[in-house]
Amino acid sequence: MENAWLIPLFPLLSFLLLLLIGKRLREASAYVGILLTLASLVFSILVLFERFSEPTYMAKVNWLTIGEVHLTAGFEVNQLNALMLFIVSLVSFLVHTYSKGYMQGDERFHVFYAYLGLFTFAMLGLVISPNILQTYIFWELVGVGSFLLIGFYFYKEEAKAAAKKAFIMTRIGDVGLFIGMILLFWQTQSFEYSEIFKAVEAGSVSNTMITLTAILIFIGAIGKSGQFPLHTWLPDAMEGPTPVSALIHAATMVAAGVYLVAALFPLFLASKTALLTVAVIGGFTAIFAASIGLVQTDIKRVLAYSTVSQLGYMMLALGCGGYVAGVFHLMTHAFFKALLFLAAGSVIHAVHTQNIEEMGGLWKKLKLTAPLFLIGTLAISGVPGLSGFFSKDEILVAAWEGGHPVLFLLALIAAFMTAFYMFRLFFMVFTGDARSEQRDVNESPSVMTLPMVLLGILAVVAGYINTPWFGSFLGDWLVDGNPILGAAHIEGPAWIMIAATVVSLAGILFAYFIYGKRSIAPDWLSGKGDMLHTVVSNKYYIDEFYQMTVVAIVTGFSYFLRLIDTFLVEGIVKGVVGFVQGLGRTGAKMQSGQVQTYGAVAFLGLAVLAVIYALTGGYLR
Amino acid sequence: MSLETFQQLNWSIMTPEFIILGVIAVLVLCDLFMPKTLDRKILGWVGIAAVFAAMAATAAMVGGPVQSILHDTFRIDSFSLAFKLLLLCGGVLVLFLAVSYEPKDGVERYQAEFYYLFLAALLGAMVMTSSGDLITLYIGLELLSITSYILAGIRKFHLQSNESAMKYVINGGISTAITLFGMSYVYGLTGTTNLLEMANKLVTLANSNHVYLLTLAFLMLVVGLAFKLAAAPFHMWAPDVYQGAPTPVTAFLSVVSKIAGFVILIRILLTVFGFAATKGQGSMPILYDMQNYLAVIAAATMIIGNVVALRQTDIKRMFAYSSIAHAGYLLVALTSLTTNMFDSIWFYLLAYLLMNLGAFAIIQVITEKAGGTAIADFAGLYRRAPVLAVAMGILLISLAGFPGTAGFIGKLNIFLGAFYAEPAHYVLASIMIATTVVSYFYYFGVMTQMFFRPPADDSKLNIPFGILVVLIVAVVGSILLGIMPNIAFDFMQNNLDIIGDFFK
Amino acid sequence: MSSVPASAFLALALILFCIGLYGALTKRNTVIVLISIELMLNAVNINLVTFSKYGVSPSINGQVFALFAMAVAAAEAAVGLAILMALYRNKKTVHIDEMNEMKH
Amino acid sequence: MNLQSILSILVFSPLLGIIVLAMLPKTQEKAIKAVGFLATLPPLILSFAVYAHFLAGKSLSDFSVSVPWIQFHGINAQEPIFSVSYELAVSGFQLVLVVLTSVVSTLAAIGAVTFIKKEWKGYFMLFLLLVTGMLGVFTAENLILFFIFFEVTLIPTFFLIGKWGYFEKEKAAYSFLIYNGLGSAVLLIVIMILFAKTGTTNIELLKEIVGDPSGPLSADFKLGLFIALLVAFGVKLPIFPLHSWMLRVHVQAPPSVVMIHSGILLKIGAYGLIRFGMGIFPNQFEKLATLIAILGLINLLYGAFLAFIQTDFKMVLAYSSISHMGIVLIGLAAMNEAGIQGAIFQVVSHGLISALLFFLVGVLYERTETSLIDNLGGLAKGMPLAAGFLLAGALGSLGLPGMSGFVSEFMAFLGLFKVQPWIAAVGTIGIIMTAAYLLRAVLGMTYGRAHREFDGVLDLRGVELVPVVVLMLLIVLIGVYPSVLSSPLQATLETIMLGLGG
Amino acid sequence: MTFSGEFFAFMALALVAIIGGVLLLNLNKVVHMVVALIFTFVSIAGIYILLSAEFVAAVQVLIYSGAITIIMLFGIMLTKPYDESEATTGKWRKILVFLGVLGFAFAVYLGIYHLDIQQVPTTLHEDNTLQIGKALYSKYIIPFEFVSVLLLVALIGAIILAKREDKEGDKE
Repeated sequence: MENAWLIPLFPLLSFLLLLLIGKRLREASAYVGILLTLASLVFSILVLFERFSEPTYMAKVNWLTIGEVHLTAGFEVNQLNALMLFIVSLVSFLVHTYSKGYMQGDERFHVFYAYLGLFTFAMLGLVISPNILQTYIFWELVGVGSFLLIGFYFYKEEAKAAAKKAFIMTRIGDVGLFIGMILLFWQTQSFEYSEIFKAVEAGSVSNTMITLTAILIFIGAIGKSGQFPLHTWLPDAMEGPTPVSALIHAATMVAAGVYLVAALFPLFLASKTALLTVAVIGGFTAIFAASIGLVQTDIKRVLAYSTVSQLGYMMLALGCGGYVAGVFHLMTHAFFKALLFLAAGSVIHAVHTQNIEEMGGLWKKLKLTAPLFLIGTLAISGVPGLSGFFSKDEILVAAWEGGHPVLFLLALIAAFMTAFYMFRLFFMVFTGDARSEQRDVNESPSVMTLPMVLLGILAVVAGYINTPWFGSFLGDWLVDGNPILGAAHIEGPAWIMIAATVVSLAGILFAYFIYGKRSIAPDWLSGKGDMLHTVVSNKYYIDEFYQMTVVAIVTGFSYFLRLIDTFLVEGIVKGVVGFVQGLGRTGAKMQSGQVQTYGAVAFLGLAVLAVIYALTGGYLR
Repeated sequence: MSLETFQQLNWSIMTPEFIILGVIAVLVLCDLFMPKTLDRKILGWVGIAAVFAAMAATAAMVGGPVQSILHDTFRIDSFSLAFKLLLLCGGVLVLFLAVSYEPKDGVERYQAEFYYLFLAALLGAMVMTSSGDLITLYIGLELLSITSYILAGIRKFHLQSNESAMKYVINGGISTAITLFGMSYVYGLTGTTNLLEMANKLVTLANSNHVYLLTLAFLMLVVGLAFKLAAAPFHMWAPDVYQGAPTPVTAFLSVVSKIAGFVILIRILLTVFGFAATKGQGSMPILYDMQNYLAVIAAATMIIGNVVALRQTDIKRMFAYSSIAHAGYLLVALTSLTTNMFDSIWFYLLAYLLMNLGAFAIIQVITEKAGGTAIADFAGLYRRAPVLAVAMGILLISLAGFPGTAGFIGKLNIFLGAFYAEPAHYVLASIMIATTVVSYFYYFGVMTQMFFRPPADDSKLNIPFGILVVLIVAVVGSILLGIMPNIAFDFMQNNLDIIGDFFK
Repeated sequence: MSSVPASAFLALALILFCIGLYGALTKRNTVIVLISIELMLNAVNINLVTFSKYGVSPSINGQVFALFAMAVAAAEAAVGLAILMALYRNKKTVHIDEMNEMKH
Repeated sequence: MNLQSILSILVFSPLLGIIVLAMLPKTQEKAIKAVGFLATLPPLILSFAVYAHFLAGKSLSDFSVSVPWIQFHGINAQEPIFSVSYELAVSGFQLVLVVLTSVVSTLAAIGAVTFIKKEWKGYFMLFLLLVTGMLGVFTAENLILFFIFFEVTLIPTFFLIGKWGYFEKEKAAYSFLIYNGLGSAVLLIVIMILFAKTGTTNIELLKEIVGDPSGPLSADFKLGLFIALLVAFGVKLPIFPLHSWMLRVHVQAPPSVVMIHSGILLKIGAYGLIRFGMGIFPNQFEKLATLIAILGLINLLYGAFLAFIQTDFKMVLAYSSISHMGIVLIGLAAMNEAGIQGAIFQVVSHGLISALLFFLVGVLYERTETSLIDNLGGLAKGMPLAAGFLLAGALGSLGLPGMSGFVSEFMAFLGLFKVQPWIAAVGTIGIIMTAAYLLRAVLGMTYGRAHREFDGVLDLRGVELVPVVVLMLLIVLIGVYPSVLSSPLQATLETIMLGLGG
Repeated sequence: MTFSGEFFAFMALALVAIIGGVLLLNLNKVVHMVVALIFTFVSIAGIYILLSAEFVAAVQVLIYSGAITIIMLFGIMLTKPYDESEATTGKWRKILVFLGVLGFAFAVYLGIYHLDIQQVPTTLHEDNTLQIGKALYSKYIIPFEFVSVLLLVALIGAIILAKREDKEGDKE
């Protein structure tokens, strides 16, 4: 565990190597990336297993001195961190492998791998940070990795816009984190998580301050995890290559928000208001995004909204005090959503389109991808037996037991919607007839399918490490030594599980009738002119709203300042210059060449001085 | 006065004046008897030699005791020595310019006159430095003025030169009358023409009526002498005269004549009005009472000079305004009336002498070549003659008062005095600094022409020997005094005690 | 003593000075301008001579000063006129307001 | 070699280059370029030597030199109190800036080889004079000497802008001259008043005299002087509304000059505020801290918002400089270690980043003859290296962790949040805006579709890579391991804090 | 103040002097102006006599009424003045100058009017010329000598400036 700090450095090395010599390596770049992430993965697994038996390990060195204050850098391996290390390095490794096939032939192949390396480095760094400052540092770097990868196809205007949007939207959230972090520092005199928790526990921080900082930090999480109202970047981020979507926008980075809240959970626990905020935002986002997901036609966008929705779920869990539930879902979601994205990538790879209305009947053509996609879909829909079922159940229980029946209801509806739109997706893509000409549709190479298989397995089995039936191994481990984080497993009424199952099956059936059997006309869901449909398919006009308010205000204000700059600032300068020049002009004009004028001026000067003296200082004194 | 007493007088203290006087006589005679065909330039070199000799004679007296003959009508003190040296320096450099002066329809026919008129003017200025008597001062002043009138008009076939001389003589006449009017009151209220006696009498002055009249006389003197300084309100002649006069004469007017103006102004103001009490013995002297008036004049001078210079397209006119501005700066030092005033005025005049004469040397070369005096004639000088352009650049920078040059140290010294004085002259000094910034515009305007603009013609310029000498002295001096000003400061400090002349 | 007070002489000088000044600053003919300047100098001489007799400690110095002033004034007048001659040859005018070759 | 003479050699060694250049004929292009570049090396080597000396744990005061120089005689009887010495010294803070200066100068000299197309001789002579001036500014130990070097930087810069700049170069040169002239005029007033009232310009002595409440200066008077100082350095920094000259300069001056200008000359303002404003007038600074914080805030936001709508990338960078200098002010206004250190970090960091960005803009302009964002686009295709570094530089500028910009921004805000949380909170809008305008501009140029074909546009190559890579490495070094910068600063900070505490 | 002969003499002389001056300002023909001024100069000489300065009075007549007036007349003759044309500029200047003159005169007159100087008997009228001579040749010898230089210079200057010669004159 002492060497856990090496884990992030492997991908960094990959990044640097590829940056320097990637151009010469060409396709071989992939091996550099794959091998180095494999190294990370191996170390992560070792660390994870070590952590099962050993206590939390932490090491730090002095990073920056500010007067009396010494800011440190270091790493910490606690349960959450070890788990995240494992998840991140695993998914990253798989995506690295997958990309070898997916990105084949791209002329900037090595750049892609370099960026992946940078991102993986940042993400791994993020999850082993022992203090919030370091977390913030990697938090931003992760954002950059994401930004670079979204904008990988830089020549596409959409990619450019999406990358920019992703960076700026998340940055808005980051500023919240930034302020929260600094305020917290001045309250607790430290950035260290442990010190912060100590101070919070000791009650040396006022309640208002805790609420304020927690909410500010949560704003950071909102930005990263695409929660309402900063969610709009995430669907747009699908402009990036699909493996990227799988890695960053499904499994790891977007989950960083959840991770952050989890990592600072004691802080949130100290403020009811903050927790409630988290829960409400999470719950709302879950259903909100799911509703948009119902009508999207782009395969990746559907998945993106599903991600947003699932992240909302996790937030809801945390907000309701379900620490274990949140983290558990974070893990399972990482697996099945990565699987879904990779499978979607495989589909796109095969048919060269992302519009599901142009797909169909691919079940027979993609013999491996299709079942894997189905596994993912089943998992996310919460069909019993698969991982998603268990984690979702945990969340529902947490919400119910946490005393938020409204949120519970929202979550249930969201679960229904999830099942519905996921199977809508599945049926539209894989069943029925091909809706457009599809030539040369081939199964992806094994370098792409193998990672998917592995993820498929995990998507099925990962749930079993924390079940009400076979024991809550994960929960026990996670809260071990930290009772403050809550119970390892929340006992809920049995009907919740049944309700969840019923709801998801209902969603699946409903989708089957509409898109699979087509016994119900989908008109009301795709009907033109239907106002509700229009609103939803335009994502509730949130983008437009931002465009009209925030962007317009900023631009308008800028133009207003430009007016000030040109007229006021420059105007004053011009005025002064003009005055001096005018004075010069007058002076030069007086210099008329008339010698008597010269004498007259001189004499008048004398006369004026004399009269002034006579009247003021002299005789009449 | 018997011959005996006549011989007993210590005439040796007048050696520098005698040298110049003698050489004037020699030159007049030589000019008469030399064949017409012979080049008169040799006479110019003789003149230069004479000034050097006078300089040596003056320098030999430095550090000596105060000596005076004939009721202070001639007086050698530190003040006179310090400024006489300046005048001689200026004089010799101007003569170097004069021997290199060869414009179209210039002064070929009157070359010899040209030289000895310069010497006569210089003599007038020298007399002014070493006199403690109103009459001698007046005669010196007039010797300088009248000679200058002639010099300004010596290019008699050149309309601008005629006009310049005419304007000069008319304004000069008015200024003389005003000055003299003031002097007459000063004389009347003291009954003597000896400045020191005047001071003795006025130190107990209490009659408010007398004070009133004396103060009016003070104003008349200041305004009248402002003519010589080219300071407001008597500054307007300067641009026209400078423009029309032959370039060496312009240089002479802007430097030597101005120094002389300061000499007489300081001499009269400090000796007479610095002691003339306003309300009986021990009360505030008139000079201090009138500080605000001086300040107004100084401020007006700086503002007018710098601001109007912005509009100029003629290099000589521009330098006229610049010289007005510099007079303003010097008046700031005079206004602040601190004990380092002499040092700062002297140093500034020295710096000004170097940088202005250097600049005029280059102006002379350019205007002779171009046949006109437009600033645009400087276009592309850097291409045509890089050395000249760089030298001009350095001199302009010094005039603008940038560090590393004598002009900066000079200004620094003036500021120091202005801020040190009680009460400190914040407004005046601020005006000075602000107008200095305004001056960057026109000084750098010339730079723009020299360095940024393409030349109108690519013909090379040849630099006559005299010009070269002036340039080397000016540039080296400007930089040396900018980097090691203590050369000059220590000279003043160790050898001369001007304050003692006035206040001991 | 005198039945005419010193201030009367001084006032006369002042009036003449002002007349001279006014003339010098307003007359168009350059010769008149030069003469006006002479008048101003004359006024000064009256002052000097008056003070020589009625000043604070009277002395001959004032008269001597006046003599010097006269000599100088004469020289100045001569030079002024000579310059006018030279100018006249080139410009053919004695009108002072036409001497505006150089301005602004 | 005598340690005391090292600083003098450091400062004046570029003059040697001038002399050599003066003797070279104009036609020897290669030799001129070589000499111009080589002459920047002695300061570079020496400054690193001094830094090494510091790292070795030895005192920086070993380098202090003080030689009597000018005595202004006669002003008062007790002689000679009005004297100015030739005093050079480095503290940690100064050392950092000297190193920055020598590094950027050397890189700018390399840049000049690329960017300057004519009259290298004159260019390099002026450039080396400028280098001397800048080094002198940061090592001068008394105000007069400081002022002298300060003004020495003005003249070469004027010519460098006016002769080698772009279309409106003369206008830019003039507005540079006049604004800075006015600024230095105000500075001179302050310096001379201090000199006249206290009899010294030595900074350390002045600290004592001014700090002494029974000293020769009244409290109001000191406040007035401090405000004047703020204005003087405000022009240089520049503080709104004294900034318009700087925009012109940044757009019109040749890139290698802008590297220096934006990289170092602007920093003189910050240096002056810290060293003199804070050093000599700590109490006055404290009194006006809120005002300064607000000024900083205005700068930060004003620059950011205006940068957001510029069409010329150079203008974006120019306004971004204004914005970043706002962070310096914010940091200073915090009046605590974090804030001040943040401000100093920002000074260095912005020096490096803006040098990098302006170098890259210069290259882009060279290749495409435009710097208008709308005319460019998709450059990453033709010149991936340039585009990549541009993006990296922009990321550094917007405060990406791992690069120097973040550390400074973080500390400045950290400091201000302690004392003025509301102002700081509003200031964070600037962080968002910075990202917005920089990405808008940079992505507009490098990403997306190419708006016109750039046939045969060359990427960064050969010698051009040197400044870019070196600057990038330094930016990352400071970002990753800020102690390289913070360790020399500790002593300075302690002194400043002592002044503030007292 | 008694109405002595001296008083009447003063009044008469002063009146003539001032009238001469006023005529100078108001006459149209240049020659007339100069002639008017001769009256002023002569009466000033009279004033000098009243002030016991016989020598100065004599010199006044010689130099001003004589020499200067004559050369001025020569000047007028040589330059052929045409005074019929009206000045093109200067209406405002005249008014301003007039006001300035008034103001200046007012300020100075305030001083003169109240001037009270204790009169002391003088011996200026006794051997006036001798006294002047003594002063000139002892105390004021230096300025006296410099005046001679001045006159010499003025002489030469006047000659070279006024000498009529052809531009290309001596090149042949």
